[in-house]
Amino acid sequence: MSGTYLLQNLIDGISLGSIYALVAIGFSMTYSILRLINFAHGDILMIGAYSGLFIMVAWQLPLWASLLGAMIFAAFVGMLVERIAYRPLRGSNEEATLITSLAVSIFIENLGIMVLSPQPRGFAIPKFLTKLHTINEITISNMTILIISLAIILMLVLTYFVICTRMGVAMRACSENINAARLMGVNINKVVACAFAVGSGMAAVAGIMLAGQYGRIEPLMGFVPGLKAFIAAVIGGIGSIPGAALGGYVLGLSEILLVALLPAAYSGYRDAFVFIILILVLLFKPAGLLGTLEGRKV
Amino acid sequence: MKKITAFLLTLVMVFAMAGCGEQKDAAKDNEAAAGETIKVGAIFNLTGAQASLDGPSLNGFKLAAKEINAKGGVLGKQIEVISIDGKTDQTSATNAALKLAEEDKVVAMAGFSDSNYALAAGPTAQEAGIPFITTGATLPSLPEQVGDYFFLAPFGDDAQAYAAADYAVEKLGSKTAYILKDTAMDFTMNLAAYFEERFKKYNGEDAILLEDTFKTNDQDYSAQINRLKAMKTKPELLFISSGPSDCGIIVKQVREAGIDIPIISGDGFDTPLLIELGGEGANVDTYFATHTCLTNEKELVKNFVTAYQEEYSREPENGFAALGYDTMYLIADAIERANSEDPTAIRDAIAETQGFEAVTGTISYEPGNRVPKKSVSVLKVEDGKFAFVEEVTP
Amino acid sequence: MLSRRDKLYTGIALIIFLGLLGILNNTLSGYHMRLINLIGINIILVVSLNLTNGFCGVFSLGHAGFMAVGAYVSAILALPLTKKALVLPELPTWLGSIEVNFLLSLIIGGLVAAFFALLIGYPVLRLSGHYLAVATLGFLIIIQVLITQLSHITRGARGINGLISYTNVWWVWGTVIVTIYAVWRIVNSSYGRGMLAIREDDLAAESLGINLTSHKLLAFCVGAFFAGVGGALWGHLITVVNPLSFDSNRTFNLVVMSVVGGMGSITGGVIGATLMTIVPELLRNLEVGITIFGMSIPPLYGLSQIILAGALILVIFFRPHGLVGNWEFNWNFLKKSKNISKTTQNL
Amino acid sequence: MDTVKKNKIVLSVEGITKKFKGLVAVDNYNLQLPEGEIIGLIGPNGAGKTTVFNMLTGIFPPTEGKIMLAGSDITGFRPDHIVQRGIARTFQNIRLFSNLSVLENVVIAAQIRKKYGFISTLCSSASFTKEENELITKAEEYLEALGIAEYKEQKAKNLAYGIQRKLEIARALATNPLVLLLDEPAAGMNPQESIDLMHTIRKLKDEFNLTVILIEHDMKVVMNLCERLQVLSYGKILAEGTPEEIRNNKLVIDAYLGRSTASA
Repeated sequence: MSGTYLLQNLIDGISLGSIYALVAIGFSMTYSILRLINFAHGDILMIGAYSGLFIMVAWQLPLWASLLGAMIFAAFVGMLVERIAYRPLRGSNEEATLITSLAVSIFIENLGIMVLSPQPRGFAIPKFLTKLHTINEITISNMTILIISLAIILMLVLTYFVICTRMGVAMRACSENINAARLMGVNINKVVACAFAVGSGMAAVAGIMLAGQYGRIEPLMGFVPGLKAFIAAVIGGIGSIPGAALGGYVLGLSEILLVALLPAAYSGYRDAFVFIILILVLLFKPAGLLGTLEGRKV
Repeated sequence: MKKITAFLLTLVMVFAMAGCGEQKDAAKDNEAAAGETIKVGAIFNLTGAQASLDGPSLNGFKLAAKEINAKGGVLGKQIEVISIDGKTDQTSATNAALKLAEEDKVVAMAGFSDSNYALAAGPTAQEAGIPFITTGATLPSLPEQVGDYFFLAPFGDDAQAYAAADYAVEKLGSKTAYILKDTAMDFTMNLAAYFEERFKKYNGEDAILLEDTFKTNDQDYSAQINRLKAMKTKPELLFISSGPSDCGIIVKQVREAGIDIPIISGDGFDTPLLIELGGEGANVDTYFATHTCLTNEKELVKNFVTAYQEEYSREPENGFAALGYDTMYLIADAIERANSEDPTAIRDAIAETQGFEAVTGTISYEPGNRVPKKSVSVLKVEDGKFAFVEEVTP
Repeated sequence: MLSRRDKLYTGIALIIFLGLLGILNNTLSGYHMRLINLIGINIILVVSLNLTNGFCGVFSLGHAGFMAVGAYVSAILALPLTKKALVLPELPTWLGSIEVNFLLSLIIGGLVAAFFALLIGYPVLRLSGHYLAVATLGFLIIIQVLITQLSHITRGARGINGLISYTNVWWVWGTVIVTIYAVWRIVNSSYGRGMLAIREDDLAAESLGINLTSHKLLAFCVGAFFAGVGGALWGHLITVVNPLSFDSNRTFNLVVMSVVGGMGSITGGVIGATLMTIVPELLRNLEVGITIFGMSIPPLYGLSQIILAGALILVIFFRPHGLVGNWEFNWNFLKKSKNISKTTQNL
Repeated sequence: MDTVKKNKIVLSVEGITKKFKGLVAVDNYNLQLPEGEIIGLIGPNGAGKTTVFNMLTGIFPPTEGKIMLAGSDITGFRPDHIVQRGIARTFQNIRLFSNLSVLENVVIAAQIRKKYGFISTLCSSASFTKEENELITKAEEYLEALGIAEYKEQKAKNLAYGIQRKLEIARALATNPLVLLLDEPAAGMNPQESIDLMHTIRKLKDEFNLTVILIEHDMKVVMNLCERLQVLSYGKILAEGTPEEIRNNKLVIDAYLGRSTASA
């Protein structure tokens, strides 16, 4: 096994991991505040990808504008979903919110099939992004570079937002203890709406990156990344934003590296190995890599 | 608590009554209407993961029914297509087949592009004694597994895989091959196995240098491609056994990694997505064996494409649309020849079909074989379009 | 414990119910009987899921995985030898040369599923909440991968078809009665109370001498056993099993049924399974095109799922703990006096 | 003191220490507890009293030290094993099974000694029915003993605070313990309720032949009930002795008692 082979796979794994990380972060944000497993998060990603395509094709706008537009639209949809489906259940039991999010997911997916047709569509990205660079037999496209760097930039922006802005502080307060935050005068509705907006916006970016990388979108495209985001968030320590990012990279890298390092006959076992790793991580760190175990309070 | 019980009981009763009432009325209607139309059942997965294949099939199927009705129908009666969504779920598929057989009293059924669902619904039709023609499932052993009421409209996987192997060896001169196959699909596994068998027959046991796998919708194939790039002896041919949803992405990623070896595959590649997603990559030496070439100059094909465009304001999405279209005509032809609405008579008529000219080739069932002997078209991608290369009968 | 009177009522109700089934079996169409059988299978699956998820509070998403194990084991065992040689030629000889009767294959299927539950449960059940949910979902995916890959035993993605349709109304509803009885016995015993205590407060439960691991494992394994049996019945109803038959959607479906009915109650499981089997089938009737005043509306496929999702959200809004919550069916409504029976009965 | 000496030691704790990530919560705690004694554990908030209970009941295994119950070493045992050996407890913040009935709460504790197996559960065998009935009778006895039998059909979460406290004690008693640990049983009670509780505990001690460790802030309760007191401060034992000795201990007054006696 040559060094270049390994390096190539590392780059590919980081690229895939960046997308998972973006989805997982949004997933984890809403979880940390509401303890809500939002299965509809992946479908927001789908909506983001479709709106991005629409902006590029119908209005002939460049990629950056479509990214921005998709973020705004997805943020709006995210807030709408929260307002309609999740807010009335605030403070309710976990199972109820879980089922509601499943229902929202079924709703969006089938609405997508009805309105957008189940046919996959091509998602063409500007030519300069498909350009390949080859260094030492390692190929890397501009798209991959864009994905990796955009993920890093968004994470830095998010970190700034969470640490330095009033809303960010309020968000952290809510995730520590939502009732205490409420008593301290934090407007919970605003914070939750904001978390949904930010999370959905990031999912939209991930959606466009995913569509751009693989060139295809379809109404059910959100299901798998949504599930992966859930897993990534859990690996990292559900509710922890840096954890979600880390979990995304771990998941992306292990998916690629497992196939790369195992003999070809075992490629089909990839998902099984990924989950075995996941279960092992949880057994040794029951609260995920960066999660804090909510100790048994006596 | 009493209130809840009462509420629930009422709810259950209302539902039960609604259900019974509705179905009884429907049953009555059926009997009254039995003389007026000939009912044909269509079970396609219109939602869920299979929707992109089955949707166009149903469109083609309905289009054909419309055309037949416009020309006066069969046996002087109009054809009524009763379509039920299989929801990409085996339970729903069998429920639908039972409903069509028992509630709607259809004389024949058609549907599905994947053998998993055909295998679930087929036995139900078999038991009810109603002929079932699968529009798109290509597993050659299906009729044998289900029974004598089950037919394939397309050729079997063996035919297309052999055609691909023949073409690769004879025309492309390939001596060694690499196989990438989707392990999550019955179809891709079979296709790869038949290709391997034929290719080894020509070039010896060691002709397949590497076999790698993926799963439907993996989306990222870089690990497999990196392994392919790292191979010491480069293969002369890539056989990629994938379904329509993955083929474009795979071709794109393979070509982007700088691999220019010829790619060949089966009808899974017969989708505009191959060109749309494969982009420039698909233009490089990409071949596949399939049912028909929609850019073919044949009268039948041209008429179908125009009619489809008129009806649905878009090009046929893929070859499955043509297969759906052909299946309806095949059923209508059988009813006409049977001169009866009796499912068994129709079954016998289907089995006797000889030289039936269809968009996807000429359909004949040899005695005892319910997989048609059909010609296979080999296509190539050229300037962003499918170009006809040759037609073979393996 | 049931009082004499309650036993009498239950017995009478059972006889009436079985008689009714017999009559329906002879009068209803195959399609309607199919629905009745599916309701029964879903009741088996959901009631057993409620034991784990609802009574013990171990929120598992692996139920479809146990279904898969049971369905495959029973399918391979009960397949007639002649067919086995044809369909599964690569089976190890000892497996390829036995054919067991259906009942035995159901039981073995359930037991193997329970054994898998033991294997996965022992390490995983120390997790809690969403971590456990993901780990059990992982188990489901691992099972799916194994079934896909071990093609010499399972035929991989091709699945095993041509199963004999053994499953009929008596097998299904017989198993329903056994399942409900077993779960009801467990719930009303020290084991069940231990599970309830763990659900309410695991630390307090442990401090009162309840062995968390063994109770959780018991709930998990019994749940898996019936999931395996339910899966085997399902397989022999549809007559074909493949890896895609048991995906995460199926697990989610079962969880939805369980939550809609009420997780912490057998009654809830029965109601949830019944409603969520019938309603989607009824909604199908909406998916036909209609012609009004010459305007034809094409059939909108996916509409039934959308309506169902909307209805689901409404149910959860108004009854977050499901339609019946933790309430159990009992015969008290037949009693005139208001005082509640002496002991703590749940049924 | 003489009466105490006569009885044999039921619980012996030797130098248990608990560290959380370097922080020492309890440092070298010792206790020799003779049968039938009520000992009080007092100290300011955060002194480590509840941590001592958690170590004794196995919720946190001690970092160092040894716990002997009735002559056998139970250090590091799991909570459920320790209860079976005979240490039961109540919690500072009540931890009832709130959606279950009062009777069920106590039956769950009483079933620690049940013998029937899984098969007889499924068959509803005679031994099963007999034992279940015994369990219920036993649980009802404990409810009677605490005078809360009238609530047995109610859900635990619907009870008044004081009754919830009593239910928790009944539940702990139902495990038939040698040693009972009570964590602030009088917290949140009014003076009259506290006095009632005092009488109840004394009565239970005699009736069930109990040995009790009591954490309590209410000095009236502690001084009246306990034969001996331990004062904990910053995880260490500051003083130990009879209530009289503690009341006059300079160190204790400075660290802790001064304020509360003054205010009491």
